Amino acid sequence: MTVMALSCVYMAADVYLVCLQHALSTEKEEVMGLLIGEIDSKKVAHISAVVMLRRSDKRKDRVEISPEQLTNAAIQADKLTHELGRTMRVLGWYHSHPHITVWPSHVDVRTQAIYQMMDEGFVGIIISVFSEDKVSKEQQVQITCFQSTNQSPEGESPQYIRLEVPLHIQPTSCLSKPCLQSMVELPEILFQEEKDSYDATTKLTFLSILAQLNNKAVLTQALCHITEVVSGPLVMALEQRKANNQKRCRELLQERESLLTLKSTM
Amino acid sequence: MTVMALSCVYMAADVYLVCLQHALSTEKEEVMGLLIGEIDSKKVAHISAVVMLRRSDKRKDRVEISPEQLTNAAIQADKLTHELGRTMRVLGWYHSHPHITVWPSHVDVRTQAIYQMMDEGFVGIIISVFSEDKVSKEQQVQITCFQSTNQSPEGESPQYIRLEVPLHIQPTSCLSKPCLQSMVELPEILFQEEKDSYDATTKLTFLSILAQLNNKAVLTQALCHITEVVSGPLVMALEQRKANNQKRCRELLQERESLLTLKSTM
Amino acid sequence: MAAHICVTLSGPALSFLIYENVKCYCDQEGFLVGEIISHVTDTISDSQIRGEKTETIISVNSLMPIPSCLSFYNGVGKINEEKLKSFLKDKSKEVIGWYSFRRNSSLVPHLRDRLLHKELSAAVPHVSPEHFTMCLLNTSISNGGSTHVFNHKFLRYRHSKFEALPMQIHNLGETQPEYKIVPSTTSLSESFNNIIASLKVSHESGSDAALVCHIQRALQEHLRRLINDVAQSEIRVAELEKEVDMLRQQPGPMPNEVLLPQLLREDLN
Amino acid sequence: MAAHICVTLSGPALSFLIYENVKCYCDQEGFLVGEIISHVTDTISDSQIRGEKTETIISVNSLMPIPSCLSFYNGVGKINEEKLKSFLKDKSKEVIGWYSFRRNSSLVPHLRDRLLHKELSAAVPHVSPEHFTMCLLNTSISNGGSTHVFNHKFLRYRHSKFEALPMQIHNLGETQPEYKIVPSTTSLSESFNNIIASLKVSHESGSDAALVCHIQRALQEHLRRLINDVAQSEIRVAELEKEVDMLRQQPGPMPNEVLLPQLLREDLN
Ligand SMILES: [Zn+2]
Repeated sequence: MTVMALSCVYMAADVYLVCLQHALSTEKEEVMGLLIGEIDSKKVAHISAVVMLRRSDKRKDRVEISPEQLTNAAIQADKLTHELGRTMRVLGWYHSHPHITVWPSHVDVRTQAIYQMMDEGFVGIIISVFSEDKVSKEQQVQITCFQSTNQSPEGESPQYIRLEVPLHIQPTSCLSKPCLQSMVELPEILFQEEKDSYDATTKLTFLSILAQLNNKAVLTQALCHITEVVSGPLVMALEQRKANNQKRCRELLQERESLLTLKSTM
Repeated sequence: MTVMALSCVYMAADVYLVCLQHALSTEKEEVMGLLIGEIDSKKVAHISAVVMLRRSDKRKDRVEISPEQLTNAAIQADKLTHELGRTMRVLGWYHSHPHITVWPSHVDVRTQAIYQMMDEGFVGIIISVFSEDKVSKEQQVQITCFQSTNQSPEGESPQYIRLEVPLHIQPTSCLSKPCLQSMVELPEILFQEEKDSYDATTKLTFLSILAQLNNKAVLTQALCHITEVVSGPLVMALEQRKANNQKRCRELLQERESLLTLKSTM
Repeated sequence: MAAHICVTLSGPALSFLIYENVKCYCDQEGFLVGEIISHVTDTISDSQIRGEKTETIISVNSLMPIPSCLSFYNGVGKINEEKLKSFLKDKSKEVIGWYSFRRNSSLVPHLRDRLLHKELSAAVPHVSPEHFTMCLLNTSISNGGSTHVFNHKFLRYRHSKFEALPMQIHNLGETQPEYKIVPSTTSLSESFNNIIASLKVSHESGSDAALVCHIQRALQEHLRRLINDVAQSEIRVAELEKEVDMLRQQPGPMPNEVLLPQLLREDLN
Repeated sequence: MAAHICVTLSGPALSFLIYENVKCYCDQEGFLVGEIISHVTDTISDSQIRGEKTETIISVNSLMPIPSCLSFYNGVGKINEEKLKSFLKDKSKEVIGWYSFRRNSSLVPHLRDRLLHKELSAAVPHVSPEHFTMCLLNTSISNGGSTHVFNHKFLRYRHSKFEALPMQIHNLGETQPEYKIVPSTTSLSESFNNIIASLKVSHESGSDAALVCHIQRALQEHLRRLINDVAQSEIRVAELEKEVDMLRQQPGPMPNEVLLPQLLREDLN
């Protein structure tokens, strides 16, 4: 067995929150993004931030990271290095499997093998969402962590298979700013994607006035949909979280006060 | 065998044109309408006009004529009686079978039986459209004419089956004004249907601003679609027909002239 | 470079075509009017290879029936160029094919159809030979006369053989791509486009929905005027056909010019 | 009168709920915040009978986790009404259910869950008992630790037994009815609606598309400010939790009030 380039992966709980939220945003497409963090001397990867990616190619099964996306993510990693004071770099990718099993397809395993050629420690994460048991009404989310390994002997054409990598979802005392920022990126990305699709149509000179009116109506409908299904619920969830936190602070301050007065009277 | 209430049906060619055009307007829904004409002493039905009906209930399999639609059609029949100087009345109905066989479903046969209770000569016409043979690339349109008859003996619960009625598509020297008017009704009906669906939503007070914006965008898209797919092609086809007719008139006038001068020189 | 070709037809175009065939009991021929639209779209196949796909759409939007008494080709299918030109006049630019309707016959091109197709294709140079289309139609009656069947098929001539073309009838039920990104194949008449363009210019404020309603109202008025003209022209043509027909049948010497087509048209099949 | 009931959940709501459960290694409980929307639609069945269908949607849009150190019910599930009130404060009107997360356990309600459910339902009168919802969650690890599985299920108590409820997660991929004609179940916060309303008023000319873009930009600014507040409050809470925790552990007499919950919380299962 070749020496493992990666012994295990620690994913911060708030990173998992962001990836899951991205995966739950659509059951019709495989979303994807890049994972940012560092690998320590004992070959343990610590993932502490996320970069959500635009679906460059809307066709369902195409999960492929463009060079621009990789460079942009590297820039964000540098920014984080300064902010967190720890060297941050792109060390993996994730994508969603809506309605299908969590296991990587052979295309996924091949894609992962290609990334590992550039960086042997590169890790692949898949989140399966929207799977439910119609009878028991139970719903399930699964997250798996893998690398690719070539099982065919030297010299023969490579046969890549999945290599399980242990994954720990690491509790975090609080929801980090970078993760919150990634969360709020999603509606922005979706809006930009929709506007770019529309803008592309405005350049088509052969389109009739009716086609142009149609396209503007499609844009409006799509933007309303994103606002209602993504922005709205995000505002609601974050406002409620802020309220919970403020309420919790008040309760803790009271408890601290009562404890301190108690101690002082002893 | 009970005495046939209807020996056979003569449908004017331009009536067939209008029904076919209505059937070809959508492959996703069964369209329907009423047939106007007269039945002569020898129980032969002559169909000479059409009233296209709105789809009161958008669900695919519901083909049902409301009382209002029947009365409205009767009014149109009276108008025609004056215009054509022949007593015109509603004497049948037609509906389309997109992608499916031309034969009436058991619901169709039962509906036909109910109409026959009101008027034993009432005739049912079905047009099957959009059926194609993927291999030979041949496409097919079928039109069938039927009534319903109760095959179960007296006293037992009725068992309605299809009764074939001979149908003749009668050549017409020209495309009649009433048929042309029905043709031009279609975009009007479709527009009204769409606007009514939209207007209904504007009365829903609980709708958010986003939902209202969405609904207006849906309306715009639908109206553009109708204009492009129905109104546009109809204008094109009728303009071409007018041009053909005018050209034909010029050619005939020339021929008449040459024949007359020839005769006069004899 | 994958090429994909398809015939598209509007509902009105097909219904008028079939109407021409039921309008009288005789066989029927005529020209298909429309345009050929070629559109190149990039493709990214699974194996990452970027390719280009040309999509050629033969869009039929109306027809020019050939009056049964008039003909410009002989029994074998050889055409008379002037007669054809004089028949098509300025419309020849919009001809993209022809049709032949025969009752109770199969949709297999007869020998004469094959020859005529090549001759007509040559006479309509603005359409490339492999895009010039032949539409064969037939009709038959079954089930004791209660059911009429109408079959039709589009073919083209390529690599020295006739091949059938897939056909799509534009209708409201077609699955709509969200954004319209290909040239519309439901070609619209000039008058239609002028109406829309003028309304768009004069329409600044107000929503798009209101603009489309304006367009629709203007189109309905246009259609109303149009059907009046069509109705009158229908009656006029019918009267003249009858009148000229009688003149033709009247005893007395017949000019050669009128007789010739009849003689040459003895059917080969 | 057919009745149909379903739980709807936004993506953020579910992800924050699962986050609460992975945020620390202990079991976790809390309240579900949202609204109950009942909507009556007429139905026309095939047999022509006109009927009415009430559609009840239990829309969960966020949650109120109960800090592990704080508890307001005893081991058997008997709740302390004041403590619950003081915990919920003004939020009690928006509580529509509760959740219980236990690692490596099945999604079958324990005896204590059943009792607690009835008690809590009684303490939240604005929600009818058959709409008060319980969400059970669990998680387990498999495949050599490479794969984490999260299961969750919604139940309600009706006709003296717990029944599972169908669940729908709102997302962009849901098949969209053309016209929106039912109340939106993705309930939006007041601030969200105020932003939109104010923009709509000030927006006369210009297209709807432009208005939606304005709304989106305003929302993004709102979200930016919001995450700053949330980030600060997260740090503030973490610091206070640590500080108070230390104070609690420090030797020295402990007030009864703080001790009691710990004693009573000995687990029954
Ligand atoms: Zn995959």
